[in-house]
Amino acid sequence: MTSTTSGPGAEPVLRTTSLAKHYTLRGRGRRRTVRAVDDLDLALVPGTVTAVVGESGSGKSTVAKMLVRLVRPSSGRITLDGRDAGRMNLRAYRKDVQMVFQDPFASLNSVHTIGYHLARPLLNFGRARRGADVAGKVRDLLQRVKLDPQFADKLPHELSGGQRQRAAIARALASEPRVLLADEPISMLDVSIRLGILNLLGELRDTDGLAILYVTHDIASARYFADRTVVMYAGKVVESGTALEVTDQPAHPYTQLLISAAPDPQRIEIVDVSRASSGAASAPTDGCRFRDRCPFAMDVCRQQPPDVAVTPSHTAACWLRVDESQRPASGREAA
Amino acid sequence: SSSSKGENTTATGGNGSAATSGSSGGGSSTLTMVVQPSGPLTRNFNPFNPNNAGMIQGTQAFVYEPLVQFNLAKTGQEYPWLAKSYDWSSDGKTLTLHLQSGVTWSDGKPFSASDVAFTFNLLRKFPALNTSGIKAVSATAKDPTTAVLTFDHASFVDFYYIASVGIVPEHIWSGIADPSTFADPNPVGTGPYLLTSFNQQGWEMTKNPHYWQAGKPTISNIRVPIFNSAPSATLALGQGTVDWAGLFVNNIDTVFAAKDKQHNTYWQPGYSTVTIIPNLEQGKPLADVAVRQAVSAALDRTQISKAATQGQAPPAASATGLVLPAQETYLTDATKQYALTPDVAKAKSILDGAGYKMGGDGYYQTPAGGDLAFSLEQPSNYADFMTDAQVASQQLKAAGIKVTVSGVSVQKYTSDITNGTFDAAIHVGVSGTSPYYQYNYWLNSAFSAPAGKPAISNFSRWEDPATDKLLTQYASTNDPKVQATAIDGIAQVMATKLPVIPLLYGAAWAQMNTKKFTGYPTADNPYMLGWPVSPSSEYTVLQLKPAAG
Amino acid sequence: MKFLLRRLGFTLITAWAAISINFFLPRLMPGDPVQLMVARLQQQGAVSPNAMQAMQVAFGLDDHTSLIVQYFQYWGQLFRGDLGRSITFYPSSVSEVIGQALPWTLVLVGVSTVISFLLGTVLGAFIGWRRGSWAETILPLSTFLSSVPYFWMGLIVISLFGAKLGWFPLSGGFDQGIDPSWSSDFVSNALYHAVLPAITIVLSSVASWILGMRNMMVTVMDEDYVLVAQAKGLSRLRVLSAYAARNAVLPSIAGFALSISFVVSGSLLVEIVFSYPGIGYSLYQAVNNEDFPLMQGIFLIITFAVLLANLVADVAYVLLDPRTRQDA
Amino acid sequence: MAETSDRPATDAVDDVLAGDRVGGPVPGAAADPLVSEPADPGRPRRRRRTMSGKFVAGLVILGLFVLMAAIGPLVAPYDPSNLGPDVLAPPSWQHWLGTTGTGQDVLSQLLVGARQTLIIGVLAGLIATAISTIIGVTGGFVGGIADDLLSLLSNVFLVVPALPLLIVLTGYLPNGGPVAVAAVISLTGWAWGSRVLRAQTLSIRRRDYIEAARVAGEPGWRIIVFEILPHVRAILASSFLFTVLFAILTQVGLAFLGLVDVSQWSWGVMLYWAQSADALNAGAWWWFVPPGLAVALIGTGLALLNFGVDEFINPRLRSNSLRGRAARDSAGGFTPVVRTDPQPSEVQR
Amino acid sequence: MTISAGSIPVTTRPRAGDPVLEVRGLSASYGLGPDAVRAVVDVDLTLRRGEILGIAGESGSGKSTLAYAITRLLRPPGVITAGEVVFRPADRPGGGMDLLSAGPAELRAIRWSEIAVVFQSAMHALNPVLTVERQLLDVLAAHRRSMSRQARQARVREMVEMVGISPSRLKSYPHELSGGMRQRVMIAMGLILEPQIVLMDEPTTALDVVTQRQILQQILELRERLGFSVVFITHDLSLLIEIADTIAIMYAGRLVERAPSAFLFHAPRHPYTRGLLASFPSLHGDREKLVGIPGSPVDLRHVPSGCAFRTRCPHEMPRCATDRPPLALPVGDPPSADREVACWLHDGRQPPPPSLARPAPAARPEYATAGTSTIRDTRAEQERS
Ligand SMILES: Nc1ncnc2c1ncn2[C@@H]1O[C@H](COP(=O)(O)OP(=O)(O)OP(=O)(O)O)[C@@H](O)[C@H]1O
Ligand SMILES: Nc1ncnc2c1ncn2[C@@H]1O[C@H](COP(=O)(O)OP(=O)(O)OP(=O)(O)O)[C@@H](O)[C@H]1O
Ligand SMILES: [Mg+2]
Ligand SMILES: [Mg+2]
Repeated sequence: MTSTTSGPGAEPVLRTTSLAKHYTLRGRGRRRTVRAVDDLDLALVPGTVTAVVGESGSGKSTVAKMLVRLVRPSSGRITLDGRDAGRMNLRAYRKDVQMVFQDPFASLNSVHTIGYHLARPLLNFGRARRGADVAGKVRDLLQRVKLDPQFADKLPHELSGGQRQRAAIARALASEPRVLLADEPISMLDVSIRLGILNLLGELRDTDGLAILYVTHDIASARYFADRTVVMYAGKVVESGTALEVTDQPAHPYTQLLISAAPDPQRIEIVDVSRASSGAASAPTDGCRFRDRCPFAMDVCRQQPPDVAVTPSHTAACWLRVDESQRPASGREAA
Repeated sequence: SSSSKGENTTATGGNGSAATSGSSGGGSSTLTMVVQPSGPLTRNFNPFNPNNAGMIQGTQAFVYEPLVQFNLAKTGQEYPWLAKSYDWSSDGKTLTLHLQSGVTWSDGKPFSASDVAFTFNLLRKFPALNTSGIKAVSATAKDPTTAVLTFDHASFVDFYYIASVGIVPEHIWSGIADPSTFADPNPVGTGPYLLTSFNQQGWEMTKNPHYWQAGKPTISNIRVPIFNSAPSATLALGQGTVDWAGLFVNNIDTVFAAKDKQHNTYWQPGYSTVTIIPNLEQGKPLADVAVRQAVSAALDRTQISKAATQGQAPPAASATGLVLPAQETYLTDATKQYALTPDVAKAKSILDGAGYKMGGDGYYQTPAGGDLAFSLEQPSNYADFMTDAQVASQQLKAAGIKVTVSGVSVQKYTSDITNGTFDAAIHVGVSGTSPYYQYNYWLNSAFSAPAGKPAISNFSRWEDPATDKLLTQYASTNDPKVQATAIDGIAQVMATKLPVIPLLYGAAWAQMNTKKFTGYPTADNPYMLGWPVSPSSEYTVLQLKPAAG
Repeated sequence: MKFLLRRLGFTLITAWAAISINFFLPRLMPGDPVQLMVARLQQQGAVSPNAMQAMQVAFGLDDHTSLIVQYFQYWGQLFRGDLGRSITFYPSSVSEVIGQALPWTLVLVGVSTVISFLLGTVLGAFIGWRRGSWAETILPLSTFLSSVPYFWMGLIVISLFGAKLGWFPLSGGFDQGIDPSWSSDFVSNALYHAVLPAITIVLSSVASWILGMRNMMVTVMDEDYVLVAQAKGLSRLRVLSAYAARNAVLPSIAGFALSISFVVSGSLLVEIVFSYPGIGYSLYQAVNNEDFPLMQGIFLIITFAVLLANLVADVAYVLLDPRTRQDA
Repeated sequence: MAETSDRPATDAVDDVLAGDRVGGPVPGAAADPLVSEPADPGRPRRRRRTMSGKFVAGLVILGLFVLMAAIGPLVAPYDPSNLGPDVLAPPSWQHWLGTTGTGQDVLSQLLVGARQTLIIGVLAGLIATAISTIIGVTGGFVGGIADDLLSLLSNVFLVVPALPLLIVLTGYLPNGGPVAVAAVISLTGWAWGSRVLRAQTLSIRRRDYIEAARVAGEPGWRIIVFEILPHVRAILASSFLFTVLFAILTQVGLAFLGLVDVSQWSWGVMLYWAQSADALNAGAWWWFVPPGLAVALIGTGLALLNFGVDEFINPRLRSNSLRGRAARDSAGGFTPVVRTDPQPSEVQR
Repeated sequence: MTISAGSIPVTTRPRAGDPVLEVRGLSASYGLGPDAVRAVVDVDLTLRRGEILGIAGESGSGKSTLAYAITRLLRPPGVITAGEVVFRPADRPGGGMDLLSAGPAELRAIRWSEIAVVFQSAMHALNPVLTVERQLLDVLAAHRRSMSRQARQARVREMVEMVGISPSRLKSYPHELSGGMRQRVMIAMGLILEPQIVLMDEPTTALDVVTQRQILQQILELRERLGFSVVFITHDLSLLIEIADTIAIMYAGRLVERAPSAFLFHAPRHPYTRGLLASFPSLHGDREKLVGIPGSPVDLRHVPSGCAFRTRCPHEMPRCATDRPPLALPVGDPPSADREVACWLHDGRQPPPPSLARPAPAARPEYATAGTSTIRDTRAEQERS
């Protein structure tokens, strides 16, 4: 499993091995297991942005929440600097790994000032001492996200969506983390505000060497801003590579579908996706999960495809990428 | 099979009644009576059960008659009833009852001495039935009209209880396996009325055609409605739908009398003594007789009576605790002087004399230090007692005694006075054919108990051999003279030592609407207490006549 | 299913806890029933000090088994369906006493609660629907009525419509002269007697239903699906019934189930004031007389009524709101 | 009655009342309704908001009563317990509200009784709200078996009949002073509020800002106290007001039954005395009516205030200011056309 | 290797229709009086038969308010304060009907059967306690009284099949369906009566691109068949450019620009439009740093005098502060361009800055727009200028 190995020179700070999360749903007597995330290997490298794209419900948020330890993984390991995260003190862990929640309107407590929101992690993680020190640090944080220091006294509702989003980022930065998990931080905003946020995150990566996980639906923004892109489908990573490789030369049929479906004013013809109809809810749980919707589906797709390197930095989990001779004989062919 | 017997018999009674007058009632020959707001009752007429409907609403003796009726309005007066007469052996251990002849049970069977003997033996056999505490050793029928009861100790004073027991028919009750759980839904007795219908709203009775007193009763139907609260009963009384009631009616003149000046009358003499019971245990503020005397001297009982009951419960007139004027005959030259007149100066001088010093806060200080103070306890939901206490506390404040009025739940009140965990409490006495019964109730050391243990009735915990001796002296003789001396002795103890402090007289609440029936007892003709409580209610109802016109 | 089982389990534990409390609570009250009874009898005149003993025997209170043993005996009795004998109404059994009182309460308080619920819900739906119209003036008025102490209103109503105007009987559940039966005479008589108490109950409880429904209506009216229903050009009535009120009534239904407990226990003051024969008054008597068996019996009824109502409300909720079927 | 909302309704509003709902607030509708009206006096930059008429009316009514409780005993013309010579006298210049059956001054009792009534009400409200907050919010936040046990506890208290509990407890409390009565009432009155708060907490505890606070390293108790409580404060307020009303009514009912110490003046105690003296029957309405009316008014005041709080939790509950046809249209799902701008040029057809 | 087979023939779109909906001087606000939020101010719009009219703009600029005001579905405290909305049904040639003066009965009759609305979130737009089928049948029951039960049921089945949902799911409750399915149910519901106008308010925001596209595709196909007109509101300008015929841009409650979508994309005339176009990253070409529009959105309660955008506008002139620019054909564009802009840069008094004066791509044939142009390489140019 080498899908997301680090770039040359840099050691990943946060790394997952075979991470999985299964939810059990109870309803009308029968139990159903939702494999929200399966067998995930991910490495976040300082100074890089890793984008996670994929269909709704493919487990992107679950990954982020597992990484910040809000959701307990069903199996697998998370390591921070090689240490098992599960054994680490939660506070110590979160000092290094912070998350920006998807919705800037919901993730700031409306009763507290922005200053309070920023001061709390500073104090909790021992980054500042009570008193003038905190106020100064809060000011610094606000400046880092390009907010005027007077915002410290404002309440969330007095801020625009973009400003809130910045405040949320500032809060995540308060503990001086090395990993920032940003879950769809821009989905609620209009295009010009979106851009401001992305540019800000990009700067943080460049100046602070942050490792950023950027969860999004917006492939164009991933291409614009991320160093690496990971494509998820039904809880599994189907493709990963540099952002440009993945968007410009998608290797997995699902990625191709995704990219062809992305709105693009410069497109020549409108894409027909009607065939790719069924939703992820009914995706098979073994083998290639995309096979029911895949125009190239083969019998062999009933087995889990390996991650195949397209280029050294680009892998896709698809049997199409495996030389025909090397594909295992599928059960039916054998029979 | 016992119950079917009962039903059969009443069916007969019912038929009989249907012949005389319709049970639908409402006519002028129906008397509606209410003793108290009781809430819905169950169809239980077992006379030995203190909660039976007949007992609660005063109709028990309409069915189960006593041997003798006592006039509590005039001490010593009694009326022969099922027993024409009676004699005591001189040692008080044998009671011979001479019964009426020609009495029949309402099912037509003849009444005889064996029914009387059976009744008393029943009480012996089933202690649970013996709720009047009669201690007969044996009961036999000597002949059809003579019954003999024997006791192991002089039982003169128990005659009041013995003669009040309702006599039940042997032919029915002997067939009942466990009479203590027998609800007796269709009672068969010798009395003037038969039960005709019963439901949650009350019951109706109709005249017993076989009744042994010739020409009686004159009223053909009795109706007993049920009320849950005094105000709704009072409303009905004011509206004229109730003829005879035993309610405490506040502002009785406006609420009742004025509504029909011609017919609405009341006569509510005292029959017992409401007292302040001091806790006499060592260390309690009222253990000091001087304090009790001061308290008694400082109280203006007339004001209390006015405030709490508009004077309806008359102020106690004698420190002896005697109910005046009913027990006037027991007043002697020695005890006449103990009339109760408010005298704050006297109260203060008593306290001064006893070594209490007036403190700067206007209250006396106890020798041990601290205000001379006690709390006066009564149930919060006894409004009249609460007023009594509040007024008393104001009056005692003027005398330098600090009284905290403490209104508590009935449950706590009962438990406190029983177990002696109180300073002082307002409490009602008991009735009786002579002052002995109250004195015995208050002062007999046999009914006392050490602190923390439940006392039976001597709640102030008065333990005085002299008093006990006097009580025994009274109980062991039938000689009115000796008895009177004993009473006088106790009365003097009462008046000087104040083991309980008389406050008011417990009035026998009685309201009468004479529109339909007349002949109720009055102050001028106090042949009975006016209230519709059994068994005297039976005597009274038989005296009533349809109003002229 | 699992949800229901779990609910059932918790209901059982709650029942156990409540029944145990119901057993011990009365016994924690100061005093004992015989003392109270003697005290009560004494007020009426003759009572011999010797009577205490007899009464102890009569009511089986002379036996001094420990509380814990009694507790287990009580459970034994319960499982046999035996509630024991009432002390106040001795020798009637507790079930008899309850059986005599409960129907009245169920009918009077039950029917008025249902009327109040229906009236309040309909009014609330209307007011919520017609926000800002004159209908809203009902709100402060009904609020005032609901803040009036029950018994106070009852007494005023009695003195006005009963004593002054004579339109309605002053007290009672029916005329004493008519025996309870299903005859039209009796039923109409009983209804006539029920008017004033019912009006009192309805007036003082309707406001909460109006308010609850109105608030839910206003909230639901703001839901997108109501807007969609309106956008769909559905008739006013259809939008109101199938979309707005249908959804808004759900919380009220849960509340209604809970108010069932009030039917049994909350009727006391009404029953006192109107001298209405019912279970509330029986409970009051039981408490006043420390009639443990009767108290326990009535508590048991209340406990079961509340728990059952809760369970029914849950089930009703599940039936009426498909969303709850999924998770919860 | 200017009812215009100055901020849009958001989904967060819904969540408060209708339980959790998926989906975030509408973009552009930025304000969280729970905040725009800062309840903290200390909070800077208070936003102006037209208070609802009901709220103001409730405030005025309650203000008057609080004033009465504060200065009542000082301005009472007589000692309320003093027995006067005029018994059952109708209102007159000497006795504005007449006298009782023992010649006490009704007005003085009313004035003096206000304090006890309010103290018990408010105290019971406070205690009950405190218990329900601790049990409900903690249960809702902690979840799991602790939650199960805590909700079991509140369910049991919902089930256990109040009357005997009250009698037992009053039996144990020395002399039933206001604190004792308040404590007893609150013990029977906390369970309902606790359920409401628990449900509310359940819907809040998975909100993003709570999760975010966890990520920011906040310990559990701080999350409860500083993150959750401020969001249920409107519900707390409303449950508090409701409990106060409940406590006053219960207190009056208890007094009516003679279950409190009736030597301490409160309105319930006045009613007790009036009732045991059969005042209505005796025609002494001036004795019976005022305390009940006072209770009803105070209840109305509390309920009106509660409306205000409700409307504050959920701005939609405010009645709108439209009248007549516009109101009817709006109720029927047709946006009213209220032409305030000059009519644009005629469209050619 | 890419999956992009089977394009929709875009050339057979209906001819430039006559107006089906005319909005004149429409104003709507939340509340009345000085505190009112004037969310839509004096908007003029024309929707033609078969046209897809896209509306984009900043969050809170009044897009949804406009859509709801047209159908009079604005919630309290929303009120319409001025204007006319004339609906010209196909079967009533010449005659128009002013929705703002129509009575409830008239409105109820045309609602949904003529003008349907697909709401922003299907999540909340379906009644959670009724089955999907009931809610679909409701519409038929209200508007197709004469239809038999069976016919109605058949119609419902037909419609859900058309949007790609198995009729077996009809008995489901909304929460049992995925977001995409619910959205499709809403669309089926919107089209079940074959209305003349469908208003869609951000119908796909919460969905991933594949699902979003599936839904859009269905709408477009249906429009081809049925010829209805669509008003499509979204933040996603790139999507709009792809599917809309005409795009209107709103800012602070007003329309600031309206143009055929190709024109708008290639040759925006309003600085705000240009700012928007420069803010979304491309799927192609080099990665370049983009800069958004400086400043923050206006508060609708305190809209700046004159041009509301001036405080964020790089080309602000003195007169922008005093006079509000009217929505008018930009000077320099031929009337046939059928475009309007509200900006003083285009009143002919001064040459507009080059970035706002780019020539339109080509003469535009009817409504065939973005889909048919070859524009792949123009993007780079646009950025460079
Ligand atoms: N608490 C939960 N219980 C049960 N299932 C859950 C839970 N949380 C998430 N899921 C399921 O797990 C899967 C992954 O959810 P997740 O939120 O991670 O998706 P996502 O990729 O973030 O989707 P979106 O793009 O819509 O945000 C979904 O099918 C979802 O229904
Ligand atoms: N109920 C309301 N009360 C007051 N103001 C409101 C209300 N609803 C919306 N607004 C305000 O009206 C303005 C226009 O809202 P509208 O919903 O039309 O914007 P929008 O363009 O659809 O925004 P978005 O893209 O975020 O959906 C916004 O500023 C919003 O804050
Ligand atoms: Mg997500
Ligand atoms: Mg919108």
